[in-house]
Amino acid sequence: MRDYFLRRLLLVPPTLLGITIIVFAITRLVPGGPLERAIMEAQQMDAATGMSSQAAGQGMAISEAQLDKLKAYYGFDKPVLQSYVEWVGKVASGDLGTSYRYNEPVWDVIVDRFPVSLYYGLVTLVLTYVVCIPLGVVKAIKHRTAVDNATSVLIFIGYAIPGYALGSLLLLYFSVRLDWFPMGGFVSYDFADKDLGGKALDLLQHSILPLTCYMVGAFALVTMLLKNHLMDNLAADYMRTAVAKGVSFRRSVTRHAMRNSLIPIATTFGQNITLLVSGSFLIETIFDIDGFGLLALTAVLDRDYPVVMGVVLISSLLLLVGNILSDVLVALVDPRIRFN
Amino acid sequence: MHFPVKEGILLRASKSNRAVDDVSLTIRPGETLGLVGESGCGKSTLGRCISRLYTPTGGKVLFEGTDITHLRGKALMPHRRHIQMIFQDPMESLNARHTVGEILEEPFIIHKLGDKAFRSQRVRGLLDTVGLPARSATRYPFEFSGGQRQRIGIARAIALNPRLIVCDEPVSALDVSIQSQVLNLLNDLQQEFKLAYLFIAHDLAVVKHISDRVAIMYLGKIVETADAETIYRQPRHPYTRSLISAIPVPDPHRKVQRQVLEGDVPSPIDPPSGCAFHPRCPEAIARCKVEAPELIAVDGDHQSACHLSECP
Amino acid sequence: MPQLEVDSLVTEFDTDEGRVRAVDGVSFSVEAGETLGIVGESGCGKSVTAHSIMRLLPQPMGKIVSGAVRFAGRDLTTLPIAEMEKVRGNDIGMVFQEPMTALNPVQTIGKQLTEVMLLHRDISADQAIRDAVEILARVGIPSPDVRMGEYPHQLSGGMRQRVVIAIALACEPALLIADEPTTALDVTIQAQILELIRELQADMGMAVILITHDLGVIAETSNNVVVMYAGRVAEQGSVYDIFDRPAHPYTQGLLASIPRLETEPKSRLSIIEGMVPSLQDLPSGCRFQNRCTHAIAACGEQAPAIETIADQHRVSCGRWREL
Amino acid sequence: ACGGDDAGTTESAAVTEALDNSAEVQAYYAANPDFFIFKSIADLPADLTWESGAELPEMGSPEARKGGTEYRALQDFPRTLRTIGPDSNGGFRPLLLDDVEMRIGFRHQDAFDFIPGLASEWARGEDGKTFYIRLDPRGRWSDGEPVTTDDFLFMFWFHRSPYITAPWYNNYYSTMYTNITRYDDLTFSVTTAAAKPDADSKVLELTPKPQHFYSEVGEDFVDRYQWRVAPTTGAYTVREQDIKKGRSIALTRVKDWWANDKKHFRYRFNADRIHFTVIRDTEKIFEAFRRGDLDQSGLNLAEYWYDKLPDDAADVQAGYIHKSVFYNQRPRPNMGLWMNTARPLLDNLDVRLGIQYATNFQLVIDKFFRGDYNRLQSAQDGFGEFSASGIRSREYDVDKALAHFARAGFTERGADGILVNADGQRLAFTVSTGYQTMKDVLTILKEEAARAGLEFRVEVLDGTAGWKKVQEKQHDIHFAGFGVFLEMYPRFWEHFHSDNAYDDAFLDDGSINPERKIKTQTNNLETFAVFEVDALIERYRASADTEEMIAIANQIGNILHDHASYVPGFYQPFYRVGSWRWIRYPEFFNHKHSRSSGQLFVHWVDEEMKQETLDAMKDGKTFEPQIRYYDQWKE
Amino acid sequence: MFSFNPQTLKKLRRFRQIKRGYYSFLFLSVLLLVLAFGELLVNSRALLVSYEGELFFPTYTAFHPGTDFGLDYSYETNYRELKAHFAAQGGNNWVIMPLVPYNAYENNAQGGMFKPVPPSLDNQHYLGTDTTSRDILARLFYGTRIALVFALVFTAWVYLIGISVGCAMGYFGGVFDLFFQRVIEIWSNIPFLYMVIIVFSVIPSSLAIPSRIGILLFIMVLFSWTGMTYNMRTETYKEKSRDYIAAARILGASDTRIVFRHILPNVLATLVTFMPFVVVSAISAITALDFLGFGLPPPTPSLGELLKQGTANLRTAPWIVSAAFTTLVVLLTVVTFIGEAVRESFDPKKFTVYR
Ligand SMILES: Nc1ncnc2c1ncn2[C@@H]1O[C@H](COP(=O)(O)OP(=O)(O)OP(=O)(O)O)[C@@H](O)[C@H]1O
Ligand SMILES: Nc1ncnc2c1ncn2[C@@H]1O[C@H](COP(=O)(O)OP(=O)(O)OP(=O)(O)O)[C@@H](O)[C@H]1O
Ligand SMILES: [Mg+2]
Ligand SMILES: [Mg+2]
Repeated sequence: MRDYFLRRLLLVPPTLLGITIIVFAITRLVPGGPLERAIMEAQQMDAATGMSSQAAGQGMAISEAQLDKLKAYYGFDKPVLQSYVEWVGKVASGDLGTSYRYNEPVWDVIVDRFPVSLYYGLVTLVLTYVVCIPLGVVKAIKHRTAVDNATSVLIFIGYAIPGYALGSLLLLYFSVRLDWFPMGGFVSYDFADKDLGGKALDLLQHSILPLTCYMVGAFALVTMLLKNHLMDNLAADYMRTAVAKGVSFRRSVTRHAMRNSLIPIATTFGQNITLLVSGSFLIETIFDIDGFGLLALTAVLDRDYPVVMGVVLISSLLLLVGNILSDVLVALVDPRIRFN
Repeated sequence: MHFPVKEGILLRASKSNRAVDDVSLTIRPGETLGLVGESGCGKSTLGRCISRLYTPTGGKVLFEGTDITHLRGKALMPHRRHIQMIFQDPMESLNARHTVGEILEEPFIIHKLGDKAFRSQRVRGLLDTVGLPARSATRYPFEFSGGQRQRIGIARAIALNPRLIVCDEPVSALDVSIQSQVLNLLNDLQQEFKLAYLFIAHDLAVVKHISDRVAIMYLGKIVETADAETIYRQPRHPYTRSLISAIPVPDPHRKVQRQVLEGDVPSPIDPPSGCAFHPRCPEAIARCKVEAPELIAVDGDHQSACHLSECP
Repeated sequence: MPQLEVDSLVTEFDTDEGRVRAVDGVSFSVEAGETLGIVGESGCGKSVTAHSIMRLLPQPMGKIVSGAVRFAGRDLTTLPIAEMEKVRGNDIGMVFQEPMTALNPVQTIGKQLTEVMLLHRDISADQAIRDAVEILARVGIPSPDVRMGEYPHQLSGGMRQRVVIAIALACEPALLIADEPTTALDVTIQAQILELIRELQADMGMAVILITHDLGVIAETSNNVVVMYAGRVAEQGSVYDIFDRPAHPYTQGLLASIPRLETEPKSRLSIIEGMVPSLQDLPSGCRFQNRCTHAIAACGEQAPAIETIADQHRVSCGRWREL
Repeated sequence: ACGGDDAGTTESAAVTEALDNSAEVQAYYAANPDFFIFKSIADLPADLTWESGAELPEMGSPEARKGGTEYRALQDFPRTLRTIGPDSNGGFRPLLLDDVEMRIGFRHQDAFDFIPGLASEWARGEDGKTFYIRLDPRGRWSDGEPVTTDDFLFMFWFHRSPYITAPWYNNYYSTMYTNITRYDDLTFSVTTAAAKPDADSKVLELTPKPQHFYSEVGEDFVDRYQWRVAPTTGAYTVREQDIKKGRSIALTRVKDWWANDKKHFRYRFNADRIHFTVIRDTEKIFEAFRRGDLDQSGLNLAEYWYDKLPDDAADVQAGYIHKSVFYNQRPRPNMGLWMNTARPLLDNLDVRLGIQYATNFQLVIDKFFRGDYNRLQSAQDGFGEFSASGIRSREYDVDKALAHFARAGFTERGADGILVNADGQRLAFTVSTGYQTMKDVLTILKEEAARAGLEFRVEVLDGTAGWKKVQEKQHDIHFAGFGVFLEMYPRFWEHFHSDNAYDDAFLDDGSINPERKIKTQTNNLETFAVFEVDALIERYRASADTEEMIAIANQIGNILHDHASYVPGFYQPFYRVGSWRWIRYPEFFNHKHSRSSGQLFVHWVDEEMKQETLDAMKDGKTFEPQIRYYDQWKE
Repeated sequence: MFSFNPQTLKKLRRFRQIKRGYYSFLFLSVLLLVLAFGELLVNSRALLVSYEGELFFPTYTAFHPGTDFGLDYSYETNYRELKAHFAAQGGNNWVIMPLVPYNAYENNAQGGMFKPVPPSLDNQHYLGTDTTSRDILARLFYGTRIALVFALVFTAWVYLIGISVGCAMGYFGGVFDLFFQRVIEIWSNIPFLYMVIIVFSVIPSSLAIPSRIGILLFIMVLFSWTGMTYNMRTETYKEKSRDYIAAARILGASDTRIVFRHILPNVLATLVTFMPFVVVSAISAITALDFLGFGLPPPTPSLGELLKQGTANLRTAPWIVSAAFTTLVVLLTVVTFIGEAVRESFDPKKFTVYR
């Protein structure tokens, strides 16, 4: 078992290398990098504002040598492989490079976004489990009753609704029409000036709609997972043994069936841990929440490749570690598991 | 046949599961060799080595004088026809998505025998042989009872007129009243087609009933072989004796004095030193712990692997 | 008074294909200290009978439709559930068919064993552990204190079955129901388990219902035998009645079809033709008629009543007198 | 010898790796004696006519009140607080530099003439390309250091330095100017490369760089100065504590700003603080404005002006929110379709003419922009006389388009109505753009073009990819506009000279070089190469004579029109804002050349009125609605 | 092949009993049928034109220039105007228009402006128009059609690749399996949407829209086939060790025969249960991409694009977001219900408790 986890851990670096090399290669092969962006910004009109700022020499062609200098600045002067190796070298020494867009170390940029995504991730995770586990139990015990059917319809509709689409509708009705909630953002602009209670209220007001969106989809998965497994376990032979011992039904469910049914939940727990920090960029876009997901999306759109690479590296790392963590968890709750 | 046990960070095969270890036996044409032993002792593995589902780690499988141990692909095809197998769980061994007709036709298709008409005629013939109605051909396996399914399995096994059939516990999954039907069928077929059987079972009574000779297996090794009668009358190996005594006799008047074996079968991954049976053996002596006994002839065809049986 | 008396028990299941009567009018009784063997082909309703006694039918499909199960004077079928919980595990212990799945895979042996003790006996947790170790030792588990902390998957099949037996016996019940306790096990292990049950029965003086389809096991262990066929009792009587003077064609066929060590090798075994009818479409009249070599037209008309041949020996065959 | 030496040393002491480039700078001056010329005040030509622009009218209103905080939004947090080098060209830079920092002089936004900024007066030398400047002695950096000639000398070193990683600047400051001559601390002259009519703007619009602050400029300039706020000569600066990365930033009025009482400046830069919150999404900015979180919001797009904040919106009717339209006149961004004439079919004049007639920009203007916008007539609109050739862009006309296409061999319509020629070739072109927002425009054009049997395959790329595409000349037809700013005359060389289309486009005799190769990374998006035009452009570039230039510009304009490779699009002749009542504009505010309402900082925040308005909103009290049209500059 | 298999029939029966899924399935089937012949229902081309005694059926034919009907233009006839024109003429000529007389592309300016107009029966924009005055119903209709076709083709490809690779991994095992496990782990960790967005910009625009959609499809498949392999691999692995495979092998069946005749049919049955969920994820993904502006090339009608428009015009044109959202959710819900019912009928959960 220890060997198994060691092996899994040893496999993380090569996998990460594989992922990053592919992403790196794609970022290099695709047209329109940061260099082009810089040139464009100097020359093309900005359609949104209808203006461009005034820069000396704008519109003049620049020489090859000068272009090379820019290339060097953006690190595009070397062959893909060489720059990849350099990148890996830097990463190995803990340096993710500097964001083109924020002109800050990528690490700082990413760390800045963590609290936001972490907040949503944690709250979603906790709420999901708090709601889904009891719901799953009720559904399993009341299989094929009105309660079960009604909640099934609801959670499957929830599953079917893309979070961001729901987000836009919620915004329409609750923010625009009814003005109950703010239009988005993590907190108000004047958050810093509020007292603690005000801050909490403000945060709550801002989070209700996004949280709803985060959760609609998650509900179905966890609830149905629990329900199905609980049903399997309720029908299992050992439940009959328990009842034959004189254990009451309620006790047999809570003491015997539940623990077995939580195993598959533990299996998915690792992935949820990744969700903790990665967030959904679509929901973050809709609600203008400056989290990890939005960071990643804007980095892609901005061709901020150091950040893209950083995000990919960190989220893959989290995912891989999350998966291993899942395995550990499963091994903890399920004594039968002996990975080999 | 050794199955490697992979362990450690790099998954090196550090140990091996000696599922079948240094076994030699012969099956003569038209004879039934019964193979008995406890669960996990390697009976199926041995059967599968013979039918070339597994390639043995060492040793040879000679079929009619040809070494088929390492034949592959085309070279193996002619022999495939002659060695067939019947499995324990008839449902498992039939493809649930094929009709019985398709299942029985498959051997002919694979070996490119005959045209469509010939094949469907043969299918009907086979069904008839195993005592199933012809209309079964269009049905699916799960529409049959256990005994009938086993007949389908048997029909498939005899389709190509094999000379040896490995029967891996063909009746264990069947009810008593059905079991006898299948046993009778197997016996009839043997007469009719001059088949040789390797008959694997853990029910000694059944084995004795159907076999000419019996081999007793314990932890990957043959511990005793003899013809069926002898082995019951004069078991030489203590394991055989306890096996025989453990069989419940359906006769309330005969309250046997049972010799109950202690403990479980050890794992074939680390078998006990010396004679593998010594930890459970009621008669074990010091030598058994250190030295593994050879399978030696004790009386003509009767062979036993026990230090105590060497000098009776 | 018999320890347990089952009277015209009828149990039904709701299935996708409709209602199925799995047990149809089964009656028998067991005396304290005695062993009752129930034999029959797979699916004939042996387990359902056992589960009905314990009211362990899967809900909501299974239901006891009529009949009574009298245990120590009380009818278990109508007992309030809270009362029933006190009977289960305490007065009646049960050993299940599949040792591999009967134990909770994520609880230690010790926990599962002490649970039943703590439920029914007014003892401390420590005491329960001590008692549990003791009973594990008694069912023949080596180093029981170590095993207490282990999980079911760490045990071999035989060991697990012993644990299940230990659980069933933990409160020294008056009745032990053992549902094919050895079917899944090897011959040598099977012998061990049967021996164990026999010893414990002798020690504790309890009544035992032993369900099996192995006539050998019945012959060796039982005082009385019930032969079931397709949900009904075909024949019942003392073990000698059944083996020496089988009256029902099914019992006769069964006894004749098993290969014995004495039978001539490779001889033809007598067989029961055909197969057990499915519960969904039972023939009217005698349920065995389609396989019975002695069946006559009358067999198809009316289900034979159970008749007493002698003393304990009863049979449900319209023609037993002629045969 | 530099004014800021002391400050420089103290500053650098604070940084771990102190750097002092003064030696390097001095060496550079010494190594380029032709450029950096040191003379004494006695050498100043005596017969100069000094101008001061003081007679030009005041900007802003005497009613303006100083004080208050204005709330604005930024779409993107500035990537750097440098005003030069990579990523410095963002939306925040005007607030640090272009609109705030003082230059030597400024173009008056109504008259085209200059008003003094850092200078008190200036004079044009008789060569027409040298300008003599006397600095205003009051001029101070925000850290209290005086502004001196040395800051200008340093400015040239700085902009020509490779450290700043800004090739355009390197280029510009190396080629546009031939020398700077120091006469004394407050007097110097700068000479431009050519005596062009607008040479004055080349010199007067220069801004100095504080040497005492940039004394650490070196290899690591980009990183070292990333988040340092340079001292400014302007009214606003950014305080360290107001930088909340990614979230907000604020401008604060410089205490005792040296130009507080200077004419043209005294009524401007009124708010004490301007607070910027980062709101990424345009929609959200508008919503924040509607809630009162932001004081103003641009309403340039028709849907905002008419639908999202219509005149009959409650807040407008109650007079809480004012709507204003300001018309202006200035060079127009040349939004339009640029056809790549190097592409098959597009090299055919008739095809191009057909496309001209098949492109219904008027419909877009009328129906999509609700008639607010104007049609561009050429790629060089808004340059006054330079754009006065009288050419008109071609109106949508299916018949004319069909006629031209027919002449190009496209006579049959296929099953889907698109024309095909005898070879079965479809009349289809990709129309790409890097503007996501212009997708609708292109789809309308596509539908309209289909009537004339022309297929536009719309390709909306993201900005960078779109730009890359045209820079590599991979496009058929690209929809884009080049950034323009207030300057005197249009440029032709970048877009229309064959140097930017091909390597060696023509042989010496003017015939096409058969081996020419398309040149990438230039702004000649049409791959336009006409031998005669090359000559005209060269003359235009060399000319010092305004009249001659006008003549040539119009001549080129006509040729371009006939060449028909650019379909002029539309321009917005105004800017529109919605503002809360407490944001006040001067009564007659509107300046001809201004490009946004905030550019000149003439508005002010009336805190009292804000309180009054907020109270009124609570009480349901209303005011006179205000929808103002400042249309004195409407064309 | 297994349509006659009684087991399958049983599953189908069970499926029919799950009302929610069954009705969703019927609904989707009808929808697909309607969508397939959508041109007859939602189209700017007339169903039938009678002109000078001659009948025209323009729906599926090549376009009719205005001149065909005596109008003075050579481009596609505007049949709505033609109808009004004929009515005004009062002759024997007439036009029958489809239910929704608009196509998904035309900008039908209302009140002279390209702007969103609320739903109205009068102008037959039953769901209103979008920001460029295109009929929302038409765009939703064809957007749904494209999304569904896209999703189905996507699913087919994902299955094809996932099944081939997964099956090969499970069947051959060993080094092959190990290698592909690595590849898949790496590949599946590559952030799908980001990569699609990045790679998206490579699609050459000179291609016709269908080819561009094809390439988009290719990219999406490229980054999402891995999901299928896990199941396939374990299923194959499980199936491979079953006795019926051993039986086939003893008969001398070749690997190909075993895989195609035995393993695949058995494994596919279980894989069918994932199909609707793959469809759901495909529709979600393509809509999300459209929403971000990286999906189907404009002006292809698409749900995501409408949703984006809708969110940008929450205040002024709430009907856009409402219509797009409702359509999307109904579509996805229906497929989800089907998926759940399929899963349930293939693997019915026994509900048993012991009390
Ligand atoms: N494919 C395999 N890989 C690894 N080990 C195997 C494999 N097949 C069998 N074994 C091991 O080989 C040993 C012998 O197994 P085998 O199936 O031959 O026993 P058996 O005598 O047929 O038992 P049973 O009576 O339960 O069928 C067991 O320990 C088993 O775990
Ligand atoms: N939960 C259930 N739902 C429906 N039918 C059931 C259920 N449990 C048992 N049955 C039916 O009841 C009949 C009797 O089953 P039972 O388990 O008692 O047989 P058995 O005699 O114990 O057989 P075996 O020897 O195989 O254990 C069978 O035909 C079975 O189909
Ligand atoms: Mg076996
Ligand atoms: Mg049973």
